[in-house]
Amino acid sequence: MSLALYFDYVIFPILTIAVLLVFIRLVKGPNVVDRVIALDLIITIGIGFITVYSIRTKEAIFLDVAVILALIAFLGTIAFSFYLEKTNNDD
Amino acid sequence: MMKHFLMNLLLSFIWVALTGSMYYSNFLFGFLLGFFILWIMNRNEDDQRYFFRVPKIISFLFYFLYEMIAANLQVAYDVITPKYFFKPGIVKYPMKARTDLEINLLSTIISMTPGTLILDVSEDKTTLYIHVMYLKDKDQFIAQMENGIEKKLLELLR
Amino acid sequence: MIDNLIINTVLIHLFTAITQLIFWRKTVTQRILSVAGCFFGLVSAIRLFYKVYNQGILTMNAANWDAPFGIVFVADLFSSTLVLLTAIAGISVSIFSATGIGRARMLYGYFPIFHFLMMGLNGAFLTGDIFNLYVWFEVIIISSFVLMTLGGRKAQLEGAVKYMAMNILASTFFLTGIGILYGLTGSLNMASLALEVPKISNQALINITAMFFLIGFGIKSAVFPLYFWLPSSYHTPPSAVAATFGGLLTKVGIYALFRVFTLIFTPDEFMKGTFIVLAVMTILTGAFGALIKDNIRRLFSYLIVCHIGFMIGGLGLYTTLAITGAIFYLIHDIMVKTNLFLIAGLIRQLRGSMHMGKLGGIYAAYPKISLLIAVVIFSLVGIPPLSGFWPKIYLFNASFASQQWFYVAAILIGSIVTLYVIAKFWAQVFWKDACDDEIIVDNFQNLSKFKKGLLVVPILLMASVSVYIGLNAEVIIQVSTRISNELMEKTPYIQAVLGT
Amino acid sequence: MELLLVFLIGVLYAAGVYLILRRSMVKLLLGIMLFGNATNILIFLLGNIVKGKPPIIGADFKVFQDIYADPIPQALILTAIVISFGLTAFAIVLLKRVYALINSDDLDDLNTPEEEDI
Amino acid sequence: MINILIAILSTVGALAILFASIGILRMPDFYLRLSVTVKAATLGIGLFLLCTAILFPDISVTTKAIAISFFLILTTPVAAHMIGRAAYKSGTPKWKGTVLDDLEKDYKNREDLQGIAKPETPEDSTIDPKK
Amino acid sequence: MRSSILQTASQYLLPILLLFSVFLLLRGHYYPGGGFVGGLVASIAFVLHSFANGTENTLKIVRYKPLSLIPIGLLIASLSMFMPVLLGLPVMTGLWFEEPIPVIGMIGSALFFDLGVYLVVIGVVLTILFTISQNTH
Amino acid sequence: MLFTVLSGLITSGLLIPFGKFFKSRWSVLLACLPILLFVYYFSYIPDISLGKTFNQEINWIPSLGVNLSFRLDGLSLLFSLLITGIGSLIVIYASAYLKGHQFLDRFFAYLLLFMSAMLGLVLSNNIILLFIFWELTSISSFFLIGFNNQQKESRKSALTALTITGIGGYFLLIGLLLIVYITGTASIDALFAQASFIQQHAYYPYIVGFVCLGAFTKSAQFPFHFWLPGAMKAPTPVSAYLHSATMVKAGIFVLARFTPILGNTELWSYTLLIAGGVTMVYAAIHSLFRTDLKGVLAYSTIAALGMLTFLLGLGTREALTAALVFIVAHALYKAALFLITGIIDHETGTRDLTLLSGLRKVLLPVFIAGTLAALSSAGLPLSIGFIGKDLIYEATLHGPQQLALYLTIIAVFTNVILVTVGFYAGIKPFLGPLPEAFQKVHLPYRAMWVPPLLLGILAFILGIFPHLLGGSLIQASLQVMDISTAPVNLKIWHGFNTVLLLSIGTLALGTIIYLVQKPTANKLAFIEKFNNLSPKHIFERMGALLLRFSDFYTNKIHNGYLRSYMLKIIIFAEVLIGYELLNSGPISIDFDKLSPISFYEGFNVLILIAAVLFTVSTRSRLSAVVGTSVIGYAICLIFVFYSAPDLAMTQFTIDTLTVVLFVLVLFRLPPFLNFANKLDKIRDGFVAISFGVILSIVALKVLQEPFETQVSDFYGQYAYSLAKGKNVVNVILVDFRGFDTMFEIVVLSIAALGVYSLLKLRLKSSEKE
Ligand code: NA
Ligand code: NA
Repeated sequence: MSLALYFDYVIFPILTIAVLLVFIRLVKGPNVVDRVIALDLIITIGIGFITVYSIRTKEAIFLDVAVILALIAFLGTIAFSFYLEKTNNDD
Repeated sequence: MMKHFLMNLLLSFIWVALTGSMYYSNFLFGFLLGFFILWIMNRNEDDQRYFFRVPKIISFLFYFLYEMIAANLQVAYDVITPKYFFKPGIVKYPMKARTDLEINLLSTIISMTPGTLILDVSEDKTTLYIHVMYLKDKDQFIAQMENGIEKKLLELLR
Repeated sequence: MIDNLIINTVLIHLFTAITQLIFWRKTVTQRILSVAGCFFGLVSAIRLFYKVYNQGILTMNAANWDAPFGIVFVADLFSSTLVLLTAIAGISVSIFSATGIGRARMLYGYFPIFHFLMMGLNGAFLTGDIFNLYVWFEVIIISSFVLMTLGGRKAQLEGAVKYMAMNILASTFFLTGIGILYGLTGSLNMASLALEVPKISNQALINITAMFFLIGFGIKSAVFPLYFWLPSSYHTPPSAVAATFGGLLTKVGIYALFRVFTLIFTPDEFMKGTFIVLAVMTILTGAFGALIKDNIRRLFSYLIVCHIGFMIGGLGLYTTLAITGAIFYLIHDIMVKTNLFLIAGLIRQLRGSMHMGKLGGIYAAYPKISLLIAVVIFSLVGIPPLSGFWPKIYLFNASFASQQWFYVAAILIGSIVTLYVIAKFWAQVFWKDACDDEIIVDNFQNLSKFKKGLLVVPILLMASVSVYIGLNAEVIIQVSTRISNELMEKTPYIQAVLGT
Repeated sequence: MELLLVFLIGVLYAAGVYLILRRSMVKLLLGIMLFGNATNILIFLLGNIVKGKPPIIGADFKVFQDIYADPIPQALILTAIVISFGLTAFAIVLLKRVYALINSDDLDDLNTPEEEDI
Repeated sequence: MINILIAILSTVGALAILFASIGILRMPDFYLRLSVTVKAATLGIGLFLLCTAILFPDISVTTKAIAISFFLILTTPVAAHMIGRAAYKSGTPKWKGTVLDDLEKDYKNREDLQGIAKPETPEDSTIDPKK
Repeated sequence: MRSSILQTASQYLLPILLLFSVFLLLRGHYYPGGGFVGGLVASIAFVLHSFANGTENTLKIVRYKPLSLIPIGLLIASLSMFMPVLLGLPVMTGLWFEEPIPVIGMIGSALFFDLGVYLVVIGVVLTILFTISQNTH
Repeated sequence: MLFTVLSGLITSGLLIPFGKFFKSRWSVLLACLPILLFVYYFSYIPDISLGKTFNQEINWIPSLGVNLSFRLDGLSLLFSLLITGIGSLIVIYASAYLKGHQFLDRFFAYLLLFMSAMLGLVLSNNIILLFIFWELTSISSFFLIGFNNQQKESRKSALTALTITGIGGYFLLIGLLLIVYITGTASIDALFAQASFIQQHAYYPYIVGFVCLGAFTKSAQFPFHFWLPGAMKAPTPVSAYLHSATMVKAGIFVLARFTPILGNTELWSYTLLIAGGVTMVYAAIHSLFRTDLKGVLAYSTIAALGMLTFLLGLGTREALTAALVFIVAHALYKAALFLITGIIDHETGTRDLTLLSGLRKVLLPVFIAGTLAALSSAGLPLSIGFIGKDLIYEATLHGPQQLALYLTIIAVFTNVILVTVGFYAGIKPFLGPLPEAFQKVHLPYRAMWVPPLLLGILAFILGIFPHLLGGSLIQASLQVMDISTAPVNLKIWHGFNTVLLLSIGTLALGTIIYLVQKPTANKLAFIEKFNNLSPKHIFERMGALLLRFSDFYTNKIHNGYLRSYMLKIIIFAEVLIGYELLNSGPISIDFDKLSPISFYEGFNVLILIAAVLFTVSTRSRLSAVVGTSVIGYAICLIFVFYSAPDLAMTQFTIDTLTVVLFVLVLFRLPPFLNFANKLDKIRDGFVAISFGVILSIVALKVLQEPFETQVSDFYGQYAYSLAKGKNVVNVILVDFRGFDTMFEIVVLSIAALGVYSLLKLRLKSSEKE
């Protein structure tokens, strides 16, 4: 079994299942903070996805995207926290 | 100490330049080689801190890695088994770390370790509020932190 | 032939705007820069027009890449005429703004954005690349959003939200159309599209694409039933802004419709019919709206809609004669509509209101200004031999030839309603005594002579152009006819761009 | 894969339309954003889509050695994304102003009667 | 050889991520979810990056891999701390099995103190245009 | 909403992000990146800083009003667009120095153009976000 | 001729800067212009009498065939003389009548403008040019009628007049353009030759209809007559000029002009006969009941205009002769009567017939003038009116066999009443005792009472020496209108015959009615009860209805709700695109051309769709934002999968920034409210899904077409060698299509400026606009 096939049939499915689970949390909530961390985790898994994809296609260029994600993904979370601390009600 | 570090870096760069292959493995090899040469050369000098610290850092890293994997496994087990074993709580932890860098490194490390998470730092920067997943006993936890991670970290930094 | 002159008007406005940004909050400097920029823009536009008039289509390959690989700028007579008209309207608005716009707005970037808008207009007229046209459209709409909200009164915001929502929708349709066109032909250059599009095996797909452009540009040019943003918003911004909008913004939509539907798409019977139906409905809708509006800018807004129908109908007839008429109307309309909103601004300076019910007595107090305004509004009506009259003759003749009697009827109704509402406007605003109970705010009286001049001279300038268009219609007819021929016969355009 | 993207485009457009038909200005904005995304994917799809071959010439070459993804739609979408960011940012701030003014994001509350014209 | 190494590392990484996602779904309260997810996912990604570093013997790729891990380790705890604190302050409920909360009373004290000693003054909302 | 952890993090994230943004800017012609993304990353650096330390403090670091970056950026971009005209070439024609320069590679008008884009993007994003956050406090 | 037309225009233009001068008593100098013009045209009489015509043509707009082309023939000379002659008197009169008026200069500007327009109209040898002057008369009369613009009634009348004549004008234009369209020429000269071609053309009925509509509105034919009594709000000199001698005759002139082109067909004759007949009877009856002197004159004018139309419709040589003579006669006496009314109004302050009496004691010369005019109007032998009346009866009696009797009856009927109302206006105010109130009335300036006197005298001079008129002008005019060239011989005395009998009968009957029936307020009130049925009322009701409809339509369709606008736009798009889609043939999917679906790609799309649904359905704003972020990041992954790293980076950073923006802005917004009812949601959902489906199908179809890669191949080929870059996307952005980027950053900059100003700028209340 080549590495590519292994990735296609093992790694990617695991990652997709992971995303699915997180997405269920995102939909379920119940609070906005839950959704925010779910989003954060989805992005993190996305970084993993991109990394794996670049291994799978042997194109290192995609790692550049992952770098950006890793650097700035948390800004969204920070913004949400900022918002939530400002407004104590959880709309 | 800085002198030694820079010297070591210089040596590793020279090594890379000599061998002409820009790989990290090569650089790492150069660095270790340089470290060894420097250590040999400076065995008789007073300031030996550099040569102790490097192994300490490495050992700390391994310690951290070990903690992380162990805790991860514990959590993983808890996550996939139907029954919850954890006893969460928020602990007020009086830390020894004082400078911003120390506090930050400490909190990063605490947060990156499964089972613990920094929720807040008090405004006077003396206390951490840590969310702990497996809180058997507050004092025991505090003691474990003080003598474990924090101590090792501060040793490295000071 | 390669010529940087084409892009000069764009660059002049760009650099004017940038310089004004550097002189942020220096309102006097900005005013001077604005008028100077517009002046150079005008000079450059005149030079371009003459050159194109005498030498034919000019092109400039941006970044020195041959079409269709780079972005090409094309000045044919159509675009250079519009550039010229924009320059005239631009300098008028610029002079008017010097006193017509409050200082607070100038402090927050009125002038730079105005020049960006001018730049956008010129760019849109001159570009020969469909995606670049999209970019210009975005420059135009974003600057118009900003100008529209500048000041942030509630009515402005209301207008802006509607204006914005619908215009963004329009851009989306436009962009979707571009995407499809690219998917079908692999090209974005309009001349090369003109060659590629007829080669597509499934022409129905081309018709579908055309519909996206029709809707996108239709919204921009305020065609029924896509016009709603216009009467919702044009009465809200400062009059100098409304003048730019009223005179030029919808006309960019018209320009794009004419350009795209002559160069890239050739309307089939269904599309022509659609255009005619839209034209008729647009005229009627505008006319009905104009009949009932009391606020003069709302009234003018509906008149814009009404007269858009005239031009769209010209496109729907799709004969050289009809397009000549529509182009002539376009030329006339740009001058008059811009002026109308400047006049609205002047009226507000004179009387502090824009409600016909509250206005009055201007004729008694300011006879010369009133007569000047009369010239403009009767040009709008098309009282011969003023400018609005001649294009209608072409449109009538063309519809006779195509036997489009509904369109004839619509033009008739539109013209009659325009006549009626303008006469009513005159009677109410100029003849009637001002209401006693209403305290009249005459800001004009207290202005210095120079400032008064700044308000009146632009109106005079454009009124003179209107009168010139009317009295020397032959020249305009020559230009319109040539434009119309250029539009209907696309080979020279394609040759000029692709050099084949 | 194209079929899936085709379906996705449909969903995005439909959702965009549905949202812009709501009364809330926030939804309007979200709808506009979805519309923009839909258009971008449409453009992307209608170009030549190729997997895993970015239009970047290899380090050691002067021209492409292999097939590569169509760079034009990418450039167009990039431009479109940035432009719509500008528009969206402005629209969001407009929303803020509207909210400050009428204390709600209900578009119906924004309507100004004609009598309030100047 | 390298392939097998990569396969093992990536599998472990993927599983770590999977555990994180199961965790976020299954954990009974927000704080536990947060606590579980952050590190497991980071660990997983770290392992993936190790794979890339092994696969591409190029210095730039390795640098990137290191950079990504570094950035993640730098930012993730901060984000977790911020959202955790925000959640706490906005009253996100704790699991019923929570045994201890030192933060609660401290926050109460602080708020009381602020309420008396330092009334909250809104910052100047506009900048003087002349500046 | 001050957090010492975030504040400290932002202290060292700011230079890292800025460095990274310049990296993206310079390599854009050869690898993914360029003025846009570079500018966006740079502005995110400041935005992050402002989240941690307050907009006023970030403005002190920036020293200039972000608004003033816009005309500078526009000027650089438009001059690099306009330069060829002075040489009798069509607008925007690429001009290049003969020899490549280490690290950066070929230097040409395209790079200046990208630099303009970079500055404008920073100016724009910061103007927008800082104006909003000043307005929100 | 061009100069004569322009002279008035120029003078009126000069009045704007030099108005002050002419506001003074020097205003009378302005009369020099019409007098000179009168003399100028007078000098043409000998030549024209010989049957010559004079043409002048200056190119103006050759592309449209519209040239400054003038033609002086009998008809135009006749009208020119009337226009300039009466115009001279009016100017003199007005300079006294409006002495000291604040806006005298404007008045004269309009008046001269009007005069020039009339001159141009009658002299035009080009029907488009004719139309231009036609519209100019409408506009200048608008200003003249509304001259007393402080009065609401005055403004309303001006508006009504302009609306009605404007509507007519546009119809006339259509008629004229149709003529030009079918014949290819606008030259009246040329059209004479094409008469039979036009009359056989399928569009002929429309042409007649449109031209007549135009002429009828202008010359106040039933049912468009009502603007004319309203127009009496104008200063009396204006009424005298516009509504007696000139403007209303523009319609008659056009009918006369087109008689040789469109005339001599049943359609033409019946149209004119019926319109004219109804008008004259209707107006005559009405005139009898008016108590306002001007009202009386207005309705009698309408009746006279009806009569003229009627005669033109009759179309025989006799009828045309009668019409021409009657035009002159009517112009003379009606102008005089108006001027007299003006004097009475000016001196006594009232025009109420029931109040006025005995004025002969104070206004003797005026009384003389009035009597002369009234007698001419009555058709007393030796007056031109008598000759006119004779000719009318002759014409009706010799009309078509089966109609002659009826035509004569209505002609007699109308004439009888015209006699009566002529007496009302010219004599009645002067007879009887002088009431207390008018004791102090004194004779006005000479400039005011001389003109009517002159006109009255002229009526008799022409009556006594009819060949002055007949041999020259009428003859020449007829020559233009009629093919036959038999000499015209106007006589005072035709001998004892039926016509004489009718004339005398008319006079007698008219006198009897004058003596028996007095207009009173009661009678007026009685007739006004029928106002609900009057055309004016019907027009006003239609106007109101139109306004109500406009209001309903505009507010219905433009209802203020953005979502409703959006809905309309989307549905419109769906209809158009859907229609074309139906024409585009069946969908066929060529699966070979599609790339295979990987598991993770499909999954990514599914997540994306789920996120879309979540965003649409969530009730929390913040959650919706979270949802859109997921969408954005999933799209980012699509870009990664499909080789677009640059795009992915940009999409990601921008999405993150958008989230930050949203979050910063969403402070304290209340939760989404559920406004829409279920039905609306279902409708919107249906529309939305249809739109999605349509777009999907379009995309699918486009995908099936072969893809051209010429341009992207070029980019790939030369990105490095020519543009020195390896990231082709970036090379496109900064080089190949750098212009897009340049102006895209401008877009960004503008957005930033906009945000800045939107949040920082607060207007002071003084800067509302
Ligand atoms: Na790039
Ligand atoms: Na395709």
